[in-house]
Amino acid sequence: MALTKETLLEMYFRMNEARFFEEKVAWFFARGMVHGTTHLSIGQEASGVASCMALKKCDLVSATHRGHSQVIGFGLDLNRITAELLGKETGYCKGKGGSMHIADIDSGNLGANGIVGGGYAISVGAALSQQYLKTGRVVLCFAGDGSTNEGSFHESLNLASIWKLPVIFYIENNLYGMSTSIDKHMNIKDIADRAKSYGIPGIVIDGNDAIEVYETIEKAAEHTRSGKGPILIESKTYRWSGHSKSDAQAYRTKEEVEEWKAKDPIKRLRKYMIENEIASEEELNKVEENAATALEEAVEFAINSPEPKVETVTDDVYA
Amino acid sequence: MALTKETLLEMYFRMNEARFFEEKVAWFFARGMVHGTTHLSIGQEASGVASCMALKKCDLVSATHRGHSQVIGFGLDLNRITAELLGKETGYCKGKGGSMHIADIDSGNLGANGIVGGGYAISVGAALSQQYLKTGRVVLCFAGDGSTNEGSFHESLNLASIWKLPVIFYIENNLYGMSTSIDKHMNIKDIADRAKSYGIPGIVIDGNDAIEVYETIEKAAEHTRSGKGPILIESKTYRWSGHSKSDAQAYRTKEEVEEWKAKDPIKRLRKYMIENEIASEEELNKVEENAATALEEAVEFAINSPEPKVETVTDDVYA
Amino acid sequence: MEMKEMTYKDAIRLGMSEEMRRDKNVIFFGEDIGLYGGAFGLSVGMLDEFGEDRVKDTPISEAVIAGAAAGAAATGLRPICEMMFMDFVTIAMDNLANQAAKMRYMFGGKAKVPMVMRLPAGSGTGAAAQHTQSLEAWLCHVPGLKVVTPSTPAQAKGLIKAAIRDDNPVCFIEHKLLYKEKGDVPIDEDYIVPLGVSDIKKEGTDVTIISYGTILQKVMIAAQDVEKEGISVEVVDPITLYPMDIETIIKSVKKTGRAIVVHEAAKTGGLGGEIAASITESEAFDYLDAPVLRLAGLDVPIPYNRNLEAAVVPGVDEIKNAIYKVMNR
Amino acid sequence: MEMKEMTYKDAIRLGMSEEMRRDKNVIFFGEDIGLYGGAFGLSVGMLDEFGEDRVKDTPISEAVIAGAAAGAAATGLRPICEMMFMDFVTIAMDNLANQAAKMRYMFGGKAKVPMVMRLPAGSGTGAAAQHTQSLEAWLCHVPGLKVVTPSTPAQAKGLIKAAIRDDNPVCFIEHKLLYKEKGDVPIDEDYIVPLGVSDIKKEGTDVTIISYGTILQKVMIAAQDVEKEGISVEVVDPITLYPMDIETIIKSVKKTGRAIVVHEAAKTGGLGGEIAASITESEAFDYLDAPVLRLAGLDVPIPYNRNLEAAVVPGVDEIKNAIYKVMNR
Ligand SMILES: Cc1ncc(C[n+]2csc(CCOP(=O)(O)OP(=O)(O)O)c2C)c(N)n1
Ligand SMILES: Cc1ncc(C[n+]2csc(CCOP(=O)(O)OP(=O)(O)O)c2C)c(N)n1
Ligand SMILES: [Mg+2]
Ligand SMILES: [Mg+2]
Repeated sequence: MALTKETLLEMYFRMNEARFFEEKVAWFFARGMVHGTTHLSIGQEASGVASCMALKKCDLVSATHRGHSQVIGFGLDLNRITAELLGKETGYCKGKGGSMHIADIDSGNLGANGIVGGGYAISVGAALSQQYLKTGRVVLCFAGDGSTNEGSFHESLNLASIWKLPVIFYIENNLYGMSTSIDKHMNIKDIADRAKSYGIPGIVIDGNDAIEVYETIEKAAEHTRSGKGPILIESKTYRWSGHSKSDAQAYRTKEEVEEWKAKDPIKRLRKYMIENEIASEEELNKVEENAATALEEAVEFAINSPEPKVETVTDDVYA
Repeated sequence: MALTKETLLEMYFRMNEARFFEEKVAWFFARGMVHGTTHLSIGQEASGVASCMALKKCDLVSATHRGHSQVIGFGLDLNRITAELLGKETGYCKGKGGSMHIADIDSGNLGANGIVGGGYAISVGAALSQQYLKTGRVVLCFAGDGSTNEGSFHESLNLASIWKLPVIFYIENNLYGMSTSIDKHMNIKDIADRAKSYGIPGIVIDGNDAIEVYETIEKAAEHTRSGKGPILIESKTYRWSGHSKSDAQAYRTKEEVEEWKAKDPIKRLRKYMIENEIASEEELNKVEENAATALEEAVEFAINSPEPKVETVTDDVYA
Repeated sequence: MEMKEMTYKDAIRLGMSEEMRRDKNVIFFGEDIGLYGGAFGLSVGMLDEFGEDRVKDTPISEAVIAGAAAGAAATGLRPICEMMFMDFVTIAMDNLANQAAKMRYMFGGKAKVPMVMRLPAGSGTGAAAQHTQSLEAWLCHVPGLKVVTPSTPAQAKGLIKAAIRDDNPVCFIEHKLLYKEKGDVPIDEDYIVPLGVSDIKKEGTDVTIISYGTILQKVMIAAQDVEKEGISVEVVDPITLYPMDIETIIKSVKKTGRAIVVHEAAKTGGLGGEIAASITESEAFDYLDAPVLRLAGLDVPIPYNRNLEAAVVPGVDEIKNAIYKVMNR
Repeated sequence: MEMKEMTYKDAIRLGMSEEMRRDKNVIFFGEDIGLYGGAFGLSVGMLDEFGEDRVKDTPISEAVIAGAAAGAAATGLRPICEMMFMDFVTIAMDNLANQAAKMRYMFGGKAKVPMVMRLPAGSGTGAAAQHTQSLEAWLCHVPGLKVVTPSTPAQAKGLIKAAIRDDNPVCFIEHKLLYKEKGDVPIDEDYIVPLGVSDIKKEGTDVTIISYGTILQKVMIAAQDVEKEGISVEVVDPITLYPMDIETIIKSVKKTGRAIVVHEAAKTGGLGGEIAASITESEAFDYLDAPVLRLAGLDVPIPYNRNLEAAVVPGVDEIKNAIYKVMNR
């Protein structure tokens, strides 16, 4: 299916939403207005958004600690995401989850995860449900390069392969697991090569190219939806910010960061649409404005939302 | 280094010791004379013995739950092995370990392990010691095919690779993890291919060929001893007995078992020595007799050894 | 109630099978549970009845077994998964404690994780330190999990059914030494042993013993023995270890004025402390004629040798001595 | 003793560094501990001083971190390894509890496993359910492990040194909220806080409070507050949680006749039960004027929202109320 203009504009919208959202998050943190920590995905918007958008409406997604672009890409409501970040009652988790646990199981969002690699096994289980219940849905499991050294990666890909489960393991390789560069945490060039250990396809893509991301995931979803089993995709990308709120970034050079900033996935998508005459500068400016407005509204919504009542602390431990 | 007659005869001796020992273990169990459970390696003697014998005197070994051939191959004292099996005070673990935990750290035997895949990380640590202390020693880490689906396999091989540790991961692929055949527990033909995930060499060998086992391990030890990092070896073999003391073996055919019995690694080594005029029938018969005698003595030693005093139950929890 | 005599093991299988017949969303997976029928032969025949889609052998991968159960449970199935030995839950603790147990709360009450993890526990089999542990105390310290353990075949059937029907992650601890114990089991398919209800196994007036699992049998023998000497023992089996029905226990102790907790798990950090402290800090304190005693496994890994292994766990005599001790005060 | 003021965090680094200078077989590894200096900046500078051979970044692989520490310890090194957050020990429990803790015993006393696992624990940082747990009770239920936790900078330095010198696997629990707390620390390189010795932090005559870690500060505030009202509180910090010096605690309770255990970890299955039960079953029972109380975290996963998070852990007022409660009887 060729990418429609509508889809592309929506993608552009969500990528901008994600960017604006995270810039705002950074702003909140810099002012000590938010409790806890956060992991920004600025620079990874194509990887997080375009991948989710390539799914069908009812497909499932499991996100990571660096999950804002992912959940915004999935289409969760920016108001409730922002409210959750601020720990408000109206947030997706009623303030109990925060940045690292934004989730909406009802719509198929299995949640961001504070455990590196925590989403692998959950995704395998969710894919088992889809297979068993014959829903025709697939699971997109986000993970980072560093997480592929966890035992859970290995166990999960192996089991998914044997059971031919409808799950896409989608690795956002942003070159670092926290401060540890990929050449220090593994002895191979492409993580996609690890697919061979499980007899499944492994694909490397440019994670900063929204079009390539979209088309690859679309095909992968087809593949796994048709019963051919899981697939491993490595999306090469880069995070512009530090690992989390406090990171001196001694492990990388300013030049490297600048180099990647030049590969801005949002600008790139914009350029693509203009060069291919899909949309005009004005149209795109308008989309950006809309995204900015959406963010403003979300912030307003969140700030004006009530704090959860302290008595709710003991609610919802058990069903 | 060519295999000397002396080495070959010693190998033949230990393989026979292992076989006789395990036949005796089966006999003990059939008569309810032993507590607990046991995992026999009958049919895997070349894999367990020849590999250990290819090591240098001070190298280290980590064994598995199916570890009798491995520890006998390593050169542990049959008397104390047998005593441990019977839970006696004179056993390697003073009766506290039993069949699944025979160990002798002083001589470099890091112990059999009741946890499938439990030896991987321990071996990585032991190899780190050798590297750091510049001992020039290497670690031979035994494991089974089924264990390579544990997360610990993945984490351990990756870490060993990055740190270039002197460790050989030696997988005894006997085609089954308990009742689960390898084609049901993984989606690839050769486990050795998993080496690619870690950028290390992976080699498949005929585990029933003592000569090939010996020569491969010798070369691998050289490789890893010289600082080139770990190596993964898959030794294809077969266990003749059931998984443990109680196993109806519904998961495999009698024919398959018979087929593999025809590939008896002990007979094969014998044939090799005779055909290559390394040893005569009489010499080899004599070696077998010696092994039988050693076993008889070990059983006698074990049976006549005292039970540990009940008061020792609280000893040795802490150093 | 119509009864049939069967073993603890068969009762668990029956309970699982009935629930699988009743609800097609109940599936079962673990290592060698299919054709092999499980390491203890518990699930023999289930593959035949339910087929490969519902009775699934896994590779040896405990972490993903637990995590996949959580993921499947959160998305519409009601999985039963098995750790071949409870000791291996050490490999699955992240998925169990950080994912399955916390998902609902972390997500503001929106997830439901109706999974059961079966955990064969305990010593006495000569399997040594890595195959004999009783780790229920760990699980009871994880808000979001429920922890239950049956001590009779009837309970086993009714409790596994209740666990499967529960909408939360339930750790179902089985006692290997009880697998072959026989008892009358209700054949009624609606027979359920509800979670969170302690069972007064034997009434008495002088001392309350709280115990569960294999060692409960020794407690019963000791109780009968001392009864002949005129000491009347009330025995309470909590069945659900978390969240525990402590009220029934407190009521009993208020009546008897004395309490002993007996379990097989290592004493330090074991549930004995939890139960003893709960009794002492309750209104039962004012009724106590003696301190609450704990009788539990030694603080050692479990040794292989038969005599050493037996020495780790309290025996009937030690239980009787504990009874004498609290009575003599 | 010559003293220098420094933070808890710096004191741990100093203790580690001194031991690494003293004994070249002490090495240190974990995730992002090198150039990054650890998630909390605790080990900043150690890579520079000791080099890549001794301060080693690992991949994100908690299981092998723990297992490699055990293997290295059994073969001549004295590794310190770090879980970035205590919550991640869930991934390492097999290697910690089944391997490191049991090796010596299983092997008949022949192995020695001198390793330290550092575990930053506790809530109050807004990091939500998977980054805030206090799991000391699990570790104290594993015979073969030792478990310690410092509550002041001085203790932190002396205790990490003792842990490194100990020939057993020692779990060293650090409290994230204490990292920036300052205090006087002996600069003497032989200053050691021995394992297995409780510290009487404050003498008193009316009630004994047993507490450790971050919450101990609240206990001290509460104790000082009620002192003004004429209630004299003795505060005991066990420091070593397992094997605990319970004698000092019992002696204190015999003197005061009242005891309260306060910790941050979830109440059910927490160490409070263990300590309370140990007191009650000791000879202190006869001296008790009130039941031993436990004050602990709520039985919930830790929520993200600041107010909710704060509500999980007992505050100064609750501690004071508990004191009033035991005094009014
Ligand atoms: C099990 C576990 N180990 C360690 C951490 C701490 N941690 C959080 S994010 C992170 C780096 C993850 O790297 P990667 O998977 O590449 O994802 P990225 O942060 O680059 O998106 C680490 C080590 C954690 N949260 N969970
Ligand atoms: C962590 C763990 N999971 C499961 C088991 C139970 N178990 C013991 S041996 C075994 C099969 C192991 O298969 P493999 O690694 O191929 O070794 P083999 O028995 O064939 O020698 C299993 C499942 C165990 N001991 N440890
Ligand atoms: Mg990364
Ligand atoms: Mg095998």
